[in-house]
Amino acid sequence: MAKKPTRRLARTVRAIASWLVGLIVFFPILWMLLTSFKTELDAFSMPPHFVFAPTLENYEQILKRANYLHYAWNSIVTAGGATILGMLVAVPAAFAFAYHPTLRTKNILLWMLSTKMLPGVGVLVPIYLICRDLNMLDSRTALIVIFALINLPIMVWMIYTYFRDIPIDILEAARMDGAGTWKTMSRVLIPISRGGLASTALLCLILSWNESFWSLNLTTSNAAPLSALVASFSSPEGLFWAKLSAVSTLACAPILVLGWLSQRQLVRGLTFGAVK
Amino acid sequence: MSTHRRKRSERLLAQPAIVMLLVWMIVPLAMTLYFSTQYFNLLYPNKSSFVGLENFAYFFTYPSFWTSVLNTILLVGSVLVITVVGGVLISVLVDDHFPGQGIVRMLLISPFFIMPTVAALVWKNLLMNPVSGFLAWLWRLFGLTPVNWFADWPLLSVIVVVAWEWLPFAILIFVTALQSMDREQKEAAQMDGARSVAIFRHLTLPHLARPIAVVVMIEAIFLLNVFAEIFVTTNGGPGDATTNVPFLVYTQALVEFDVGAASAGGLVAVVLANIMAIFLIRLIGKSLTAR
Amino acid sequence: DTTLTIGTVNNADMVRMQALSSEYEKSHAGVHLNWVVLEENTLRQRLTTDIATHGGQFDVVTIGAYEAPLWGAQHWLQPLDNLPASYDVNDIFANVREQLTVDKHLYAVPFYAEASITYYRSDLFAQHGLTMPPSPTWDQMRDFAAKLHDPEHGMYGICLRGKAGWGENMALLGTIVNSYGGRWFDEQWRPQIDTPPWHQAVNFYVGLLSKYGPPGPSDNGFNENLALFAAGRCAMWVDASVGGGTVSDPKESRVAGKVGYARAPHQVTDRGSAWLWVWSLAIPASSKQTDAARDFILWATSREYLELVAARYGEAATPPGTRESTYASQAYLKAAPFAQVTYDSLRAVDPAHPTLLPVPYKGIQIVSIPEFQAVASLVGRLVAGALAGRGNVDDVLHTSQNAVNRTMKRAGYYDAPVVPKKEAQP
Amino acid sequence: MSRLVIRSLRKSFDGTDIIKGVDLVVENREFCVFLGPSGCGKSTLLRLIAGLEDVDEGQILLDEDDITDLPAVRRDLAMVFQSYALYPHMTVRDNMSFALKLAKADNATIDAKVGKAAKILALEPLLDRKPAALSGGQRQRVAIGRAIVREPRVFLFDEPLSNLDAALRVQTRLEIARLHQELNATMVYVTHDQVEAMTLADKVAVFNEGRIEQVGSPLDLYRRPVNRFVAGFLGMPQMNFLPLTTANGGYTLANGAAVALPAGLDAGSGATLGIRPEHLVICEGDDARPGVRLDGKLTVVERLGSETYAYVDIPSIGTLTVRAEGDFERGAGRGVCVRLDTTHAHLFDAKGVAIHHP
Amino acid sequence: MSRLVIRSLRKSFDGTDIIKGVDLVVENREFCVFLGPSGCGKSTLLRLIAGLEDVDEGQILLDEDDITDLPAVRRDLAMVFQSYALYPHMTVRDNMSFALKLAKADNATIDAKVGKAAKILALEPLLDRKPAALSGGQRQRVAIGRAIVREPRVFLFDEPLSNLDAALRVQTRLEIARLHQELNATMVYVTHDQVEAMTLADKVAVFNEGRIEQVGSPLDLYRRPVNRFVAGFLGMPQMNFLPLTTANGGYTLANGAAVALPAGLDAGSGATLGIRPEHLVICEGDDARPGVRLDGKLTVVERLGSETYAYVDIPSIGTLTVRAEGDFERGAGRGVCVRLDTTHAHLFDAKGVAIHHP
Ligand SMILES: Nc1ncnc2c1ncn2[C@@H]1O[C@H](COP(=O)(O)OP(=O)(O)OP(=O)(O)O)[C@@H](O)[C@H]1O
Ligand SMILES: Nc1ncnc2c1ncn2[C@@H]1O[C@H](COP(=O)(O)OP(=O)(O)OP(=O)(O)O)[C@@H](O)[C@H]1O
Ligand SMILES: [Mg+2]
Ligand SMILES: [Mg+2]
Repeated sequence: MAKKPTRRLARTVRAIASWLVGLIVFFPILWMLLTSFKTELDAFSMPPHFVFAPTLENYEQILKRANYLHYAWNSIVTAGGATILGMLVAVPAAFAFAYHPTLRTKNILLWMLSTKMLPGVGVLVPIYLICRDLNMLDSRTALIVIFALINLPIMVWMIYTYFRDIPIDILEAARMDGAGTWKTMSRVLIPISRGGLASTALLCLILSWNESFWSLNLTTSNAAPLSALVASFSSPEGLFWAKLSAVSTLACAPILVLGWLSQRQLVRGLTFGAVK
Repeated sequence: MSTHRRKRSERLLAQPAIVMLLVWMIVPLAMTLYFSTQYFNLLYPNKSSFVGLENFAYFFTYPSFWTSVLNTILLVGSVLVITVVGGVLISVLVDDHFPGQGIVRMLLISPFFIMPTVAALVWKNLLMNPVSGFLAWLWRLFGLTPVNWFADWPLLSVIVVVAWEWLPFAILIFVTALQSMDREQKEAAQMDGARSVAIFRHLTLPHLARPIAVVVMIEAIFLLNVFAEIFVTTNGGPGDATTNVPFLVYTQALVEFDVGAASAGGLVAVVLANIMAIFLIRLIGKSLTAR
Repeated sequence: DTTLTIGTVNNADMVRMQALSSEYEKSHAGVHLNWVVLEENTLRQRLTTDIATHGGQFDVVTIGAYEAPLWGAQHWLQPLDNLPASYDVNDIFANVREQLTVDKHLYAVPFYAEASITYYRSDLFAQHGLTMPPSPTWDQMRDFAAKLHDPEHGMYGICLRGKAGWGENMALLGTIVNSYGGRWFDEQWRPQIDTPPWHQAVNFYVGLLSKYGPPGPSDNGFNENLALFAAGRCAMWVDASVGGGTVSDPKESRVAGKVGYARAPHQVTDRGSAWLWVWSLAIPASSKQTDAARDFILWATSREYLELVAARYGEAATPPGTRESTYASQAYLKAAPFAQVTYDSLRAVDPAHPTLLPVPYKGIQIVSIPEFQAVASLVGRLVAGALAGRGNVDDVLHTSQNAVNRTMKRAGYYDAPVVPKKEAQP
Repeated sequence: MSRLVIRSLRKSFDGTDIIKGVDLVVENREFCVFLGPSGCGKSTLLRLIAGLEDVDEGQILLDEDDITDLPAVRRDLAMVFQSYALYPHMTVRDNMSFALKLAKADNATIDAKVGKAAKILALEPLLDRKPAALSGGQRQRVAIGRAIVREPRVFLFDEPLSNLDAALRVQTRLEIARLHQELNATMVYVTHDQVEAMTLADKVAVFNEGRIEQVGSPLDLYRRPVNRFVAGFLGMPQMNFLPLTTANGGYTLANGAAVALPAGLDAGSGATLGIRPEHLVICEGDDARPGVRLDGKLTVVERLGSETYAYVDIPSIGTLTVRAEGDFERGAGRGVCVRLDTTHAHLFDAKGVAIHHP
Repeated sequence: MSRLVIRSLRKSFDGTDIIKGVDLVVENREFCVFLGPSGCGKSTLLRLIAGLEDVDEGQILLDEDDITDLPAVRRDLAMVFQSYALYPHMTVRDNMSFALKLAKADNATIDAKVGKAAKILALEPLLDRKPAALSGGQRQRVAIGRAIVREPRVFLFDEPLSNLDAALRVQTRLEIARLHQELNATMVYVTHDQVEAMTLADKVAVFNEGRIEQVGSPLDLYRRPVNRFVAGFLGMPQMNFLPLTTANGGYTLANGAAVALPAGLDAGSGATLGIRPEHLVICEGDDARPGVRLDGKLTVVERLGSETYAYVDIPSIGTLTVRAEGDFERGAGRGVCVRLDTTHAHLFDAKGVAIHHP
């Protein structure tokens, strides 16, 4: 039985290595979390305090200074709205590309990706002028549309790859069963690929939630999401590490928790029991 | 005939997306094109005039222009290499079942959910600060002089931050892909006398070819436009050590308020990005659309 | 109901204003205040974009001594004439008012003003048997720094702004250059960067900071240095007088009570050796609620407001530098150990005559032309690069000279009949 | 009533003709099997009937109605796909009731129909499972159930058994036969397994490269194939083919043995003699019974218990397959002889057309 | 020399015993088939032999060397997987030469060996294709080729034909038999298709729920199954089982018909009579030949051309399968009788153990 102990040892080493890597990658977030419960002086002290009396003072100050719920609600509305709008447009498009490809399909897909390459700052002034003229400055609608648009290419593209993994037979079966285009999509295609659609939606949600350029430049207060809140704490005068950590934690926590909850969904590939 | 009609109507489903993106692309692009031929400084609204290609010339001869192109390539290239290589290795490492696998995966993908601004702020102020940062403490612990990250290794530091943000994305995609890997293929290779390294080299890597293409493609698009991280940490400096093309365009647009030059810069950035994209598509294109 | 959207910077005084504004809302039923609090650079971009495109998003904006005259001249701001007598506009320092006035119209009211001063650790000086003169020279500063520099124990001789930016390193460097007898432009708007005073000044600055400064000085702006000084890591620090509030507050500072204050250092001249900066409130012309906005900004800069702050946060927290009456108060002078130096420095500043040699512009550390942002940012970046060891100072100044020349040419300064901005003339 | 008529149907993909003019009538309640090798166009024809592909030329009539241009959704046919194509996210019950729900049937009707189908297919205990939790054979039955509940005018099956293991295949085959009897429906069934064709069909259409070679009842095709292709395709093991040469009025095999053929037959040169393995007999030593005697060597012997296949190498002729009842004591490598009784022989001319059946 | 010995092997997954103590010897150059229903642990045993799973208890010896704990990489066995497990990104040639390259063979040797294997398997024209461009049968051959080039000590096949269609299955079966003869190697072959077991094996081990029920030559197992399980598993169509009841010294079937059994047999109560379909005869009218006569109704008739399976419903006994040579004119629904000749009957006691063979 020479092999078994070595195998077990190898497995243990691997498990330890995995945990180590995971903790290292996660450490900055952990450190941010810890710092958010320190006083400003503790946060800046050297050597760092690993054991300290936790305080909620930073959170109190932030909540006093800014209406966190207002920003969070804006984040939810804009990121969520953009995700819904994006999915509404991207799913049919991906459907068309995946099941009725033409010779140009590949080029159109690549063109879509290329629209993402214009740096935002380069078109800030034009977009600002357009929004001004449409009376959409500081409106959630504008953010929803813009977030949806900047994420659309990636969404179409991801959903397209998911759809291509679904056997076309299943769609034909639906047709034989009397389902039209709409029913085929709503009753068969979308439920089947909901894992992939969920990852796509979550990706769009994350990217919209974290978007800071447009949300900062096109909003003032009514529509300002959490990323704008972070900007207002990013460098106040004086000591600010702990407050910054607290506000960062507040800004990232909702999406992080959502991400954790959906981790299984995200990691899961498409599984079928439909075909032999 | 019958299916033709259906096909045609179903193809129309792509139109909303195409039209929306077309508008989103054409309108600002047209305005950008127009502005790029104007002398248009936001602070002198009355002074605009047609200047032909002068804005382009101005942008190209900006002292930091070539550095910024080089920085863009370095940034995109090294982050891609780090995330792809690191992502592959880490996802292979955590692929086998071990106690707490789910938690470790959660830890690994967490940075992806952090706003770029926050990520940059945390790294700059809490970790890489040469006086009070965690890394400085770590360095002292080992009796070393703390590294002054953003001053001495500015581009590297930005790369570390950006790579930290995108590594989870790569891990996420690769972990998912590894799950669909055929176990019997691995066993067949074992029977053929392949040890772990050979299996990794001959089976795992080829299996990951398409996911790698996906990661490279999506990341490249975002990395070409990295801005917030630079803005927050180094502001493009010291000197122009971390100025990339988008940041240069930003300097023109929002520091100098020279909309004309910024528009020209934006167009240049698009062209550069497309050149890189074509290069990438050449490199990985086949596995992108193959079924 | 009226809702006023106020764009402001996220420093301590402004944050206090935000907190106290509930008082205002209480006494002005139907007025709601919407705060957009941003970091300085972001705020400036945000405001400029909106105001220049007449976006109309803001009713009240927080702007500096640089924007006020420029934007006023463009008529982007509502002129603030006929101020009520109760406001006592003459109580405001004359040179501060002067900075906010174009063509005899006041375009913004000052919220607080700052000059640059020297902070030093009185305990360390005593320990080493040193004395800080009330108005030191830069050479003296270097000698002190050399003696006090002790990086082994986390003590750095001097902390100075190194972070690139026209409002960061270039503010300080502007005053050093002025002290060494340099200037940004000559009377024909030719850049004077590649001249001996600049070379001396910048070489001195880079040398001083590299030798006796904290690690990574090119990363440090006002905030970073404030944090370092408050954590007890700097023996000396030359920066804005507003830092005094934090430094002397035991809740936020480890060195409260151990700090001495002196005038900003000079060298060959003391002209322009200390800067003057004003954070002020103004009303964009695109605002649709100018009356309510005007009422608010007058409240926020009034004497009553200053008293309110003093009552609520203590005398030392009073927004400094705007009103003579503040410095007439013994309570304030006692509570704020830095007040006297601030007052002296502010009184001494003369933005109209900033340099040894004559110049066509107004402003100590700023040049009141729109191109200044671009020009100074660029030079600031290059100098910060030199400070981080990328390229030597002389090359950097040479490059800067050319780049500035290029920008000025593009903006049409050298086309006949010259003089693009008559309001920019002294 | 559902009688399916196909008139000179043609279909090509990207310029390649796949269906090259097919005429066929499937009577009401008939079980018609399309048999043919892989890639000959069976599925394509089925998909044309289903309306999943567009017809290039020709007509499809269902009870005299021209359905050539009707979309699939409105043809009222049911198809069982080769891959099952179950809806993975629905339970067995939902899979089966999907079509009825789309047709807006009321719940009572749906329950009744699904219940009945489930009973026929013994799916009742599985109704609330999802396809992933079913074995291959069970999935197969669900796919059939989905078709049954609709009571369509015609059932279309595309190689429904091709992926099942031997045991399940036999079982499901019987189930389908029983279904046909119970439902009394018109069925079209595609396969390339001739055992299925033989056991299930009322009528078999043998396809080859987009054309129908022969249509008829299974035994008819087995006994009287119109050409070599059909003869070779039906029967397992395959029919043995022995080339004939004409020699002074008579016929000889390649090894020179003379073959007596019925009088009045003129196959011309290049003819082939076909004989099924069960009509060859292994002999040994001096066996003097009638028929041509061919000497050779036993190369492989496959013993199935109930029967045995012997492969005998005959010099200059090749390997002949002999099927024998029961066990077979002789081992491989042994010299044996094969007796060929010409009364069971088929004869094909040089073009492969059958000119004589036994 | 490669003789494989398995000694009281046990294996459980998550507490469930899968292999419950297996003893088996596979002689050098023997072709041993593991036969058994799905899920009985055949693959698991094969994987234990291959070293892909850890043994819980027991030993595996190869030529007297204990290889129980040797990792798979070092056992020098070759395995052909049920799913083929070809490397999708490599060409056929690379698939086949992978093992040799890993073993650092020189190029000339590799080319020679791959060339030889490709020739045996008729893969030469396909060497530069990738697996995706191959048909099922071709992939199958590549998987075998990959095993052949290595010249391993033992070949392990895991249901290599289960994914092939009927025609290809027959063809590949022959190929494997030929290979065994040519290579003269020890082979272990897993299947649940008894036709494959019968035709290929020197030795068959019949598995059931993690145990070996019987080991022996195919015909031995067919003729003298030790129990009902083995009897039912071998033979297609399946053996018919008829329950017996004891009545005053003799035996009767469920419908009361008396059965004469060889003298001296005491099956006890609950015994079962087993008879293969080929030993039942359909009779009609007054057939007075010896044997028990059972009256019933023909329910299904499957005509394969060369033979016919008739399913006859006998009241209170159930359906009997009858296998008849050639065609069969009677149609379903007709009343017929079945003649049961007890000289061909097997007898099993209440526990299913065989107590008599014909
Ligand atoms: N959509 C299509 N586009 C192009 N060629 C096609 C298409 N569908 C089928 N073909 C071609 O038509 C020919 C006939 O295909 P079909 O699927 O009808 O064969 P089949 O008889 O069903 O074969 P199998 O028994 O293998 O299923 C094949 O050569 C196939 O490659
Ligand atoms: N890794 C495993 N973990 C848990 N259970 C397993 C594992 N491998 C096999 N089993 C279980 O062991 C039993 C035997 O599996 P095995 O694959 O050996 O069956 P088999 O005889 O090869 O069947 P088949 O003919 O369907 O391939 C099955 O019930 C299976 O669920
Ligand atoms: Mg087909
Ligand atoms: Mg198995």
